[in-house]
Amino acid sequence: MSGQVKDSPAGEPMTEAFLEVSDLHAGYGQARVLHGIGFSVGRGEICAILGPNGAGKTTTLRALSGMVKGRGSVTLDGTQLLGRLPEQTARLGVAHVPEGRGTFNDLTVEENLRVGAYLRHRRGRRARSERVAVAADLERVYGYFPKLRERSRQAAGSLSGGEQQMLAIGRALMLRPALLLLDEPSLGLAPLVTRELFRIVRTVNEEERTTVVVVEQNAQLALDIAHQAHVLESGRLVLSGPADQIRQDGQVAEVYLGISVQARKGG
Amino acid sequence: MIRMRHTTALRAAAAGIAALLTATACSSQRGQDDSAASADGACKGQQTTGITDKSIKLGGIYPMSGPASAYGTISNGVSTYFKYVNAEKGGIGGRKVEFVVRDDGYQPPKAVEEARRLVEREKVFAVFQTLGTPSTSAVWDYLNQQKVPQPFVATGASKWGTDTEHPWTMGWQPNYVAESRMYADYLKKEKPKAKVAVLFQNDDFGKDLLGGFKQAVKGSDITVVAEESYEVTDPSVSAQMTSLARSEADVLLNITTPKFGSQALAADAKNPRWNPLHIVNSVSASTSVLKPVGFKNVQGVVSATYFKDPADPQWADDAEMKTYRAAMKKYAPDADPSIQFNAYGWAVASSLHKALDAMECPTREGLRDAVQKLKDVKVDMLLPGVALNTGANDRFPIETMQLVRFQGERWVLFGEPLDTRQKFGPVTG
Amino acid sequence: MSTGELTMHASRTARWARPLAALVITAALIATPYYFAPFRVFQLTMVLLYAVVLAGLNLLVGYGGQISLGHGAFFAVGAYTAAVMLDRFTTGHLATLPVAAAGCFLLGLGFGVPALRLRGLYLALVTLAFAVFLPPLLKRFEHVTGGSMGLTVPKPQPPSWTGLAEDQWLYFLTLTVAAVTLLVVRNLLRSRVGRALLAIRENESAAEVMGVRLSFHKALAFAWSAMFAGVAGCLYTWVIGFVSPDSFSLNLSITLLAGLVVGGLASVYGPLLGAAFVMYVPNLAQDISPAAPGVVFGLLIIAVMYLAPTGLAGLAARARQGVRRCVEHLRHTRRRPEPASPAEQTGPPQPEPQPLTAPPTIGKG
Amino acid sequence: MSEFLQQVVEGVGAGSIYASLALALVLIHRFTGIVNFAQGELAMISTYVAWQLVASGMPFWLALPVTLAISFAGGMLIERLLIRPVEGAPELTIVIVTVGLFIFVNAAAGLIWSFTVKDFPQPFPEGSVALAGVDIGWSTLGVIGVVAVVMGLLYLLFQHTRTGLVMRAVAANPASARLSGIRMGRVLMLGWGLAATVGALSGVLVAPLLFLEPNMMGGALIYAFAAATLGGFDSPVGAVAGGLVVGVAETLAGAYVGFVGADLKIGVPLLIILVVLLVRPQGLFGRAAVERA
Repeated sequence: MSGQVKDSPAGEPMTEAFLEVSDLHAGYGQARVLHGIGFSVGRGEICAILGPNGAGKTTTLRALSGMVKGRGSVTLDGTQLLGRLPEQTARLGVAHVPEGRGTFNDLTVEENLRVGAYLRHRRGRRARSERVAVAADLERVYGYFPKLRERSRQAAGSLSGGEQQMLAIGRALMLRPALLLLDEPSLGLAPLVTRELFRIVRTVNEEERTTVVVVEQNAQLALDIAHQAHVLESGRLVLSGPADQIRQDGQVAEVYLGISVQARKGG
Repeated sequence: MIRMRHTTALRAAAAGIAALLTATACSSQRGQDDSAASADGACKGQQTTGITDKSIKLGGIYPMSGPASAYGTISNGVSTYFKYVNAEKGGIGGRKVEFVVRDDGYQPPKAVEEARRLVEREKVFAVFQTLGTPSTSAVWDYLNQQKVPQPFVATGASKWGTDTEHPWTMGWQPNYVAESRMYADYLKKEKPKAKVAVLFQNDDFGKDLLGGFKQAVKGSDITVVAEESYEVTDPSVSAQMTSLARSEADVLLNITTPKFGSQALAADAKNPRWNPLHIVNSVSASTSVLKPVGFKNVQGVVSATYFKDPADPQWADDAEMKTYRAAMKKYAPDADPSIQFNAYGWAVASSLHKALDAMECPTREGLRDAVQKLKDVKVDMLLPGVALNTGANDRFPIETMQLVRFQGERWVLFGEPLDTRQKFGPVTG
Repeated sequence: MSTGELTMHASRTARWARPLAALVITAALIATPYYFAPFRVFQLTMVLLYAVVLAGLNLLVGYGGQISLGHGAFFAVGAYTAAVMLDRFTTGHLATLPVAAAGCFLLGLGFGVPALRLRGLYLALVTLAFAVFLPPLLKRFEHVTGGSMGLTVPKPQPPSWTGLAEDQWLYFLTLTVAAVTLLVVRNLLRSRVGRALLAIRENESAAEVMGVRLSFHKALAFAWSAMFAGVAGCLYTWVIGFVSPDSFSLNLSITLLAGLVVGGLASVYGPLLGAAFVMYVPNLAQDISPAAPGVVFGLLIIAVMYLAPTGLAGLAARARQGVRRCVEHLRHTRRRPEPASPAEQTGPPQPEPQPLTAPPTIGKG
Repeated sequence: MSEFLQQVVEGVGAGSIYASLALALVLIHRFTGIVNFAQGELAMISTYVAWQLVASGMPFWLALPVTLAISFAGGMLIERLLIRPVEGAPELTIVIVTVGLFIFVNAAAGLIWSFTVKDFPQPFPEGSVALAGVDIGWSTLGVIGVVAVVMGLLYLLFQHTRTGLVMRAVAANPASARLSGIRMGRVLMLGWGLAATVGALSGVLVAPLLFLEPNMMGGALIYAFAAATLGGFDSPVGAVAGGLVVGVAETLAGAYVGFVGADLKIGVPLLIILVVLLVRPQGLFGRAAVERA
């Protein structure tokens, strides 16, 4: 497996390709960041995108959610995502938790979560049932993140970094997303908090069969929860495969992911 | 990148060459020399730029844009007068008038540019009206150097009359000092022990009028007990009015421009504890300033005037006013004839008509001399009893005004027209 | 000679192109006052004068990313410094320039200190406050400033040996100052100050980490910027010969900022284009609508921003890029295609994606 | 003492005028991050619309809601037609578009309605009430009352409606709002519409005090800038508080501090702003959030 870039189903059992990315190019203005990457994610899988700083990980997520324009093809359950704005991809069930949390700091915790459920507002006959469903989801999110319930009336800006990240994920979950995009959830958080976060992401994934694409610098953590992983370098995929395999390939880990084998053993 | 820079440089060079060629092609543009057209005969050697037997070209600079655009409509009154004269009187002395209006946005540098344009490119006979003290101050050196007449500037600063180094420039409207003398004279008779509170606009106009008033009441028992200024950029003068009310003065001298005039009149009316005799200066004495305040709130307000207010019903049957209204309707259908500035424009244009008629030589020098030798020239838009007078030692054409008091729905003239020069002596710088 | 050929030969002719261009431009600038009517010369003088203040403003706004709505006030301080010196102390004209420059530099430094704590909008509004406050202040000190009547001062007269008329002499004086200004600005930008400014604009915290003495350079940028406004103000007094408080209202500051943005921020030509816009477009507006030039002028500002969101200079650059692409295209079709130059690679994405070579395998590194 | 109180009342009256316009400024800044230089002129033109309606025979209390509706639509239209096309451009570009709009609207109003002061109907009774030796004009009370009501309505809108929640979300974090499926365009249009409506109300309220002519709001706008800056430019409560502080401070300083006088009184609020900003760079009520460059 080592060294094989995944263009085609590479043998491992994949239920079905839910998210299909092929030949994706993207960039900012004149600067091109992604030079044609392709991968696919099965329904209900967690996919980690790893790589050094500036490799194009964040750009990949932004292209998926429409925050930057991309060329090529990105389909979600057969629907083309490229050429749509963020507010449109959200309607298709894509929930993107951007880098640096992306909470609404002036709003209370509960208001943040309600904004997350913005698209589920209904008029007429279905209004009532949907309201009930949203209320249930609120409970569900509080269930995952009990700390948020404690602070439901506080302004999001007053939360700690870890709580804000929880809130950002919780807000994304309120959309009942088909695809959850997480950008560097560990950024600036204490290791313990990060571990807790990733555990919850895994739980959500298992309980709700939400497909997750997570971008991480901390490769080790991401590989712990991911089913599949892809390594990006300078806008190109250099490595793809099941998370376990990538993690076990010591050389790969060292060269591309900065995971010191010693450290891993020690930790 | 490097290549691009060279390209730019080369292209700029090409553009430079093109500019040079263009410049050479029309090198006569520079010529100041060919402007010195001159007359023969008795008027030999005098400038005839902009004037022929059949035509005369005049240029005016007004704020058509910017903060003082309210005054821009004066040009409508002037243009209408000239159109009327051209169409119905065969022009001025057989010469059709061409009147070029330029906008300076009330900015002195723009006024300089436009004055140069009028003189050098339009080759006007005279710059008939620059508006406002700053713009006029900025251009008068240039116009006097070029020996271009600048008659009847639209500002009442006294410096146009007191100055001796600018023979080509001449004021028209009563200077602010003369107006303040009217009020001083009135108070000396009516309230010899008056305590006066003054609200004034903090610019040349307000300062001139206030200074003139203080000068004129010197030696009498009239005292200025409070003065408050405002900037034209202030939203409102109500705080100043509250301060003035504290003085408990028995006279309020309201030296403002229209909007602030309305505000001050309204503030006075609203205050039940303070009821001074309210004197409003002529700039704000239009009926259109008083009407928004409510006529019942401005009864007994005193002012002084020198030309007929078109919004005032007492002139409805006046022959000149009828002519004016008909001409405005015909030649400036979009302009509102009841705005006093239009009538002002009409009055000053007909004054220029008289001056042009009085020229001994149809030359710039002729006009310069004519406006300095006006003797009892009657202008129909001016009040009866007001006439233009200038002479060797008198460079203020209008110094006679008459008091008016607001009664019912109109201004009522009272007293006799007062020649402030006779009463107080010449205004000095 | 078509533009296309010009471009293609450019690299070959490069060695002598720049000096030649400089020579021709200098010649054209020097020849101008001999060919054009005095009133045209006056207009050009005013364009150069506004270009000086806009170049200073560009330093602050364009390169430093700080907004000032108070440059009309610095301009006024420069103008009044010159006017008061000429009127009260009858110094020569030349003496007024360094005093106005130094005075405004110090004043700008004084403003730069509070500016250290303020960013964007708040700095803009504090400078706006200065612009609003200055005219009444000038009126207050009547014995020095002439109050609301203003001051009329003599203009510099051409020495008789030059044989020049007054307008030509003023033009050359302004041209000299403007040329020096543009050179100084260019050198400033190339110096540590310029690099620091760029760093500040791009990312303050990163600049701080990089060891740029942020506060110092910010204050300094403000001072330089104010100085050029003061220099332009001094020229204004020379050229117009009259100053009055209400000529330097808030509108002037807003016009200057608008002129710079319309001309193009952080661009070498931006101030010149902006100055030309401020000078000539109101004339265009009143030719179109004599009764209400403001209607047209307002629409023209909106239209320029609509067509050229990064200013006229940006529009020129875009046009140049368009021409270049067109030329490249011609070159490609005429000759054999050549490998893409780096310049092309940074260009906008081509409509069709280029076929990618197979992704490199892991063994590559 | 009563004289002093009278001046305070005068200041509060002026302050409520500034506050009402500052409120409109803040509404736009919150959602778009720009300062709308044309805010005062838009309020002025709305006032002319009201004047025109009343002049053509409509009763004032009917003309008012019609004017507000027209202003709301007009504000949305301006966002869509003038601001949206330059949306991606640098913020200064958008600010300069509003400067162009300022010049255009001012000149257009002069062209259509001339510069003569218009006779605007007074919605509140004339005269004043005397309270502890202080005269308070009904019109001043009316302005204060309406500003208070507008504040209340805005509070209800923002805190207790879904639309308000969405608008606050956009103001707090536009990128995340879009990722939650919120259409920015609509919210921005709504923001401009609201600001235009509040501005129109401000214009109609102050027209009887300032007198309606095309330059009516020019001076008030500068004070409104001061008020909004003092309040932090993002906070409606701050805008109103800032307006009152500015109004009272300038009035008292102009009246009682000898060397300040009426001519330099505008310096007083400016000085307060400078001091406040040096202590709290984000204004009294502003968020300490990082400013977009």
